[in-house]
Amino acid sequence: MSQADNQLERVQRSGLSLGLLIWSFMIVGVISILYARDRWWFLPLASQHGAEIDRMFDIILVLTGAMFILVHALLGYFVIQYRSRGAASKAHYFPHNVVLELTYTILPGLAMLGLSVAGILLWSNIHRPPGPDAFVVEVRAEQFGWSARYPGADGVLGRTDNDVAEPYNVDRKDPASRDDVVNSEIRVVVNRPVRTLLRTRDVIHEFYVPAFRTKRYMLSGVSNETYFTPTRTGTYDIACGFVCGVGHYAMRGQIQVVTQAEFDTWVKQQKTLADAAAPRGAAR
Amino acid sequence: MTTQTHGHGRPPGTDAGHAHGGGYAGYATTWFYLLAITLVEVAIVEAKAWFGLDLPAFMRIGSLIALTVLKAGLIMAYFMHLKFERRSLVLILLVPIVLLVLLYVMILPDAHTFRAVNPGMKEGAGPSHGTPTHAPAPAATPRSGH
Amino acid sequence: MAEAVSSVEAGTETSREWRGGVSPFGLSWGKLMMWIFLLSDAFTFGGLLTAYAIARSSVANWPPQLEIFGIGLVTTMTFILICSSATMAVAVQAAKASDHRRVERFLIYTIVGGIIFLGFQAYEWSHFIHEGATLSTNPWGVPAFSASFFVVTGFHGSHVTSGVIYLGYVLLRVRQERMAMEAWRNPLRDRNGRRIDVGARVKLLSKPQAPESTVETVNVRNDQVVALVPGKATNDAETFPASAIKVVEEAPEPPMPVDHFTRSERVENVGLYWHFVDLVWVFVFTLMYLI
Amino acid sequence: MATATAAHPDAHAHEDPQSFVSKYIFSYDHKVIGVQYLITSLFMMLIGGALAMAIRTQLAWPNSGVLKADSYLAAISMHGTIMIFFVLTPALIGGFGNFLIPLKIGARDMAFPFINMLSYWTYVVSIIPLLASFFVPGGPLSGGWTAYPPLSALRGAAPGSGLGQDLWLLSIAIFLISSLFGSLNYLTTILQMRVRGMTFWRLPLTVWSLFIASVLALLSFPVVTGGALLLLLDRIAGTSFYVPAGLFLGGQLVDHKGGNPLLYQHLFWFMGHPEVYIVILPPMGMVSDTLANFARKPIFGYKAMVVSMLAIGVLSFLVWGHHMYVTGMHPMLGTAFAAMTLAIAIPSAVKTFNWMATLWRGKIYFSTSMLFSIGFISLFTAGGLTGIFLGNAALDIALHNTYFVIGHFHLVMGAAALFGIFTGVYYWFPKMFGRMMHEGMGRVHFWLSLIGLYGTFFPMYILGIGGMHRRIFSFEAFGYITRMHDINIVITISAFMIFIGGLVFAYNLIWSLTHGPNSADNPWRATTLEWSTPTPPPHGNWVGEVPAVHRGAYEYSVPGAKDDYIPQWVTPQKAGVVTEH
Repeated sequence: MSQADNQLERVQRSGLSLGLLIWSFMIVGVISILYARDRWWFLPLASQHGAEIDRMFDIILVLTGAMFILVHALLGYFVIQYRSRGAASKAHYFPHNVVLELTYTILPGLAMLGLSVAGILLWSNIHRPPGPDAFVVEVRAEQFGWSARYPGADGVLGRTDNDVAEPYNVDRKDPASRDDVVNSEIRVVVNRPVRTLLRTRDVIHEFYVPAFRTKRYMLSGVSNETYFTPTRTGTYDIACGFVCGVGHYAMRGQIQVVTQAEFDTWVKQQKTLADAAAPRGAAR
Repeated sequence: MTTQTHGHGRPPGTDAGHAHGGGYAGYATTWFYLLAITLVEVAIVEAKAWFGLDLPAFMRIGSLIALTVLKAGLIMAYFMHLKFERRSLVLILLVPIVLLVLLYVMILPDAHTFRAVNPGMKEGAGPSHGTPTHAPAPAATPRSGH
Repeated sequence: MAEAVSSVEAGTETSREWRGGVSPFGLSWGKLMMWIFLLSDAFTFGGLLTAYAIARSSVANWPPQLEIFGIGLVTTMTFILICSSATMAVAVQAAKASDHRRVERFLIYTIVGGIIFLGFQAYEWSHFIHEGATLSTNPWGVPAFSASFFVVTGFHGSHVTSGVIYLGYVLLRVRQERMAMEAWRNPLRDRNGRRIDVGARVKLLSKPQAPESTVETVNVRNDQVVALVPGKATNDAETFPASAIKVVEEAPEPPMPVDHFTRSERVENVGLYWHFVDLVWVFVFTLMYLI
Repeated sequence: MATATAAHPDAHAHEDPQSFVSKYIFSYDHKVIGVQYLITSLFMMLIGGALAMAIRTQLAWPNSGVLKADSYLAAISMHGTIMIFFVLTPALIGGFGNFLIPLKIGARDMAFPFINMLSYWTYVVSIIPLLASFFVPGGPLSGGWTAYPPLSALRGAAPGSGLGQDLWLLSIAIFLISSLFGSLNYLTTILQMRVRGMTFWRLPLTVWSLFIASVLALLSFPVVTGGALLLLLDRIAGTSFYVPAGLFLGGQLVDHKGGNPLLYQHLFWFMGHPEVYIVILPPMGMVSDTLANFARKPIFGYKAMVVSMLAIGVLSFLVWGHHMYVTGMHPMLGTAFAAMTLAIAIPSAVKTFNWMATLWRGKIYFSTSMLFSIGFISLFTAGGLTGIFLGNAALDIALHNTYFVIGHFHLVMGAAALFGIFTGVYYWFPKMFGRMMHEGMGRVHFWLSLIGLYGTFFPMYILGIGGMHRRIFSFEAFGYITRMHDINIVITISAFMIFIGGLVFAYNLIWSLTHGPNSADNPWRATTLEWSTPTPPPHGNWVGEVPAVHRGAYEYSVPGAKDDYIPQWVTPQKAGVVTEH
């Protein structure tokens, strides 16, 4: 075969620059993650289950990071080392090796098995409904704002029914709804498990509180539920995580974590649904 | 088109014109069984009206599905000739059918989630006090033009 | 086949070597494609039926469909479709056995069955619409009931309709091919018993002065031949009865116009499609009407 | 039968097309159709890329005024739709599938050339409503490429939920039909039209990957066709498959009753997840071919490669729910989907290590195509590993819908798939057009792309961890996202680097078409069957008989052989060695 036919001999021979590039990705990647941990990482944690999520994240980060480093270290090395070295050099004929292949089938398999068991356990924990003493609140979203409904004195939220042609479908005939409090401020009590009912007035929104590591769609027509236990008082941002229309980007809400006493005083000052229905304060 | 594409995609033996599969009698039998199974299905559904037999729901639905699968099997095996095709084809066709069943099975729990968490869907409410807002409107205006 | 293999076997190949053609399933290309298409279509129905199942399981008070649908009507429809599937199977078998008149007869039965089925469905739909059911309203309860009914049966009905059209097309082709084959087997002959084929050199008896001519087309049914009549300026094509022709030089015998395989495969493919439509109905019947 | 395949070269190949229209426009020739697909999808890539640049400019400088809040949503939705449905799928399955399948298996054309042509033109037709939706009132759809109802079902919910959404559904429906035509053809062709000796275990991995991708397309697309039909009915006929009762939009009660929005998500992702693999499997196959070629080594663990691709194919149907962990799906399903999702990591790991082992002790030539293949491994690793975070249902609670997800899937099915396309173009360009591409420009393209892609998508992981959620027009409402403004600027600059690289590529294509040095029949000294044809291959692909196949696709550097490669079509006598496969 003539030289002119053989384009292989015309291409670049040295893999040095590529290998260095691959190594630099490895180094820059690791450094940037380490640097970001101090500046741009998860928001400071404010919920109980979040600690476990963060821990699992770190475990997987170490595992995948090791994998990333391994692959890139080898890749860079191979690229630099095994470049074509002229006619005399020859590639090593190595079509398969069952032991090697099984090794890297079984090892990742075991790792994945472990990870999925751990992940599933955590997932089930997070989805275990809290006991009857939980703080109950219905967080509501609409294009493009947030509000909340609290159960009031009886501790029971009035039932919702999609057939009730009213925003958020609260059935006012249900006696439990009379003392419900609807307010644009969202408040929960610190160190008390919160059972959050999520309800949307229109399209799908997403209740996303980065500091709580909590996220759940607010599915049209359904009261989705999510559970968390806030561990620190303060005010935290809520973002609508799922695209819901033009104002999606600015759909920011705030959730205030307060003490039980603060909440009790606050909630007593708010109007109940029955108050709102009879503004002159006649019916009670 | 036709002549080109059939250039070499033909199974051996077809040119001999020999036919397998039991011939016309075999089809008559299949046809008879299909009709008979259909009748049995209708009988199961109408068991109460015809025989005064009140079958529990799981038995009724289970037997109906079993009979449907049997019917489908008969059609595929005899009418669609799968019984006389290679085994590999049958196996290949079975895999996606399993996938379809899985699609259904994996979605079904969500229908119930929807029903359970959403009181509007009237869990456990019989037709008696259900859905008053779209109660039968006797003169529900049929759309014209159909 | 043996010669072809031998060149391969000259190497290290074994006799079980892949040889191309119809493996691995022993199906022709067309039939394999039909199977693949049906598989895909089954997933469309699977998606729709799943949607129906979810719509149904999402509400507790599904209307009692048995009281709404006339079970007699639906059972009759099912019977008709099963019968048409059986006649289709007979047509396929007849095609394999080269019994072409039977193929045509049973294809017609099948088409009639399909049309009756569609008629029943049209009746059922108009009845429903008359009672007030539309895609968005339903006099018996949740609107999803009539919506999924119309969508699923409508999608199936569109398959029946296209099946009927497909069957009609195959019927036409089968007829054409039978006639072409008959013409090929019993060609037009002149008074001396010589074949008149396209391209034969003939003498035109009705035009004794004209020189020899060439046959352009042959119409066996009407006993007519179109031949070029050499004129002064241009050649004119004229139609002659076979009796007015004397063959001087026979044309080479034309090849078989259509082979057995092509003919039987066409019927088999439409058969597969039609059985599939029946198959889907078996599920629709159970899932939408019975359960 | 064997004689038929080999000895009737013209039984199947139709007459050479004569006119310009039948030769280049409505051609039945799979090679022309493949090139048509490639060019059309590269054109669409330009549109999708331009949209991406607009999006990135907006995100780096929120007050630059490049986009408005509504046109931003339109831009992201169209960017997703175009890139997934109109660039990656048609370029890989339509372009390379058409061009390579018959050449690699020794067929003279596809099984159904007419349907093949129809497939391409249906694809072109499907583009028309999509692009038309830019010009209708309200603009294109604005609910993201997934078009979840009720946002996409209710006309008043967003500006793009009007006519633009209808056109989108129409376009997708037509596209799915086009893809059905294609899949029918590929499957029949691969199953039935392989030349003598080309057993399944000798198929090049490219063909295997296209085969599996076609099966995935065939089985997954119809389901979403049904789903899209129902969405269309919800929009135009007043049905309520997806819209529940009691919703209020702008103070008005929505006139729908009893739908279930989760149903759409299930039907959509039943297609959507296999679609990811439809897009990534063919690059995996093509990269396997080029890695073996340029490392002059057999692909390591050929059978393991095939089995892992099959495993990925099967698993891809069982994991769609991992897109829905937090949407309200039953938690029990979350556990099932989580377990199956993590299982996909195993075949992916096998593939990655097999590629590495292929490079080990090779004799590597760094052609542009090879550079992109090596880049593919790096990007695939960087993107694929984060799938382990996201597949883990519990972690997905923190990461779902954030830029972590964006980084993940862009690296895997965007960057890696794109690198697959570039690998393929640089590698097969000589076969397509008879000319070589410019290596220098190719290297510039590669460096800009690889650095740009890392610079764009790797920092997105950090954005996601930091809490930036997706599809936001401006992040200024959120303090914790604003703290990461610098990262967004870095990302945007890197993104422009990719775009400039793309322009270099486009220029290289045009330049090489006219000025590239002529190519030999087998310029890369490769083993697979397409290199046995004249360059470019004539109509009917082979002059005379199609050569029979005598061995597997990757016999490089066989000990004892004269050359360092033994093509599949060389008889054992000529090769001088008997190969194992």
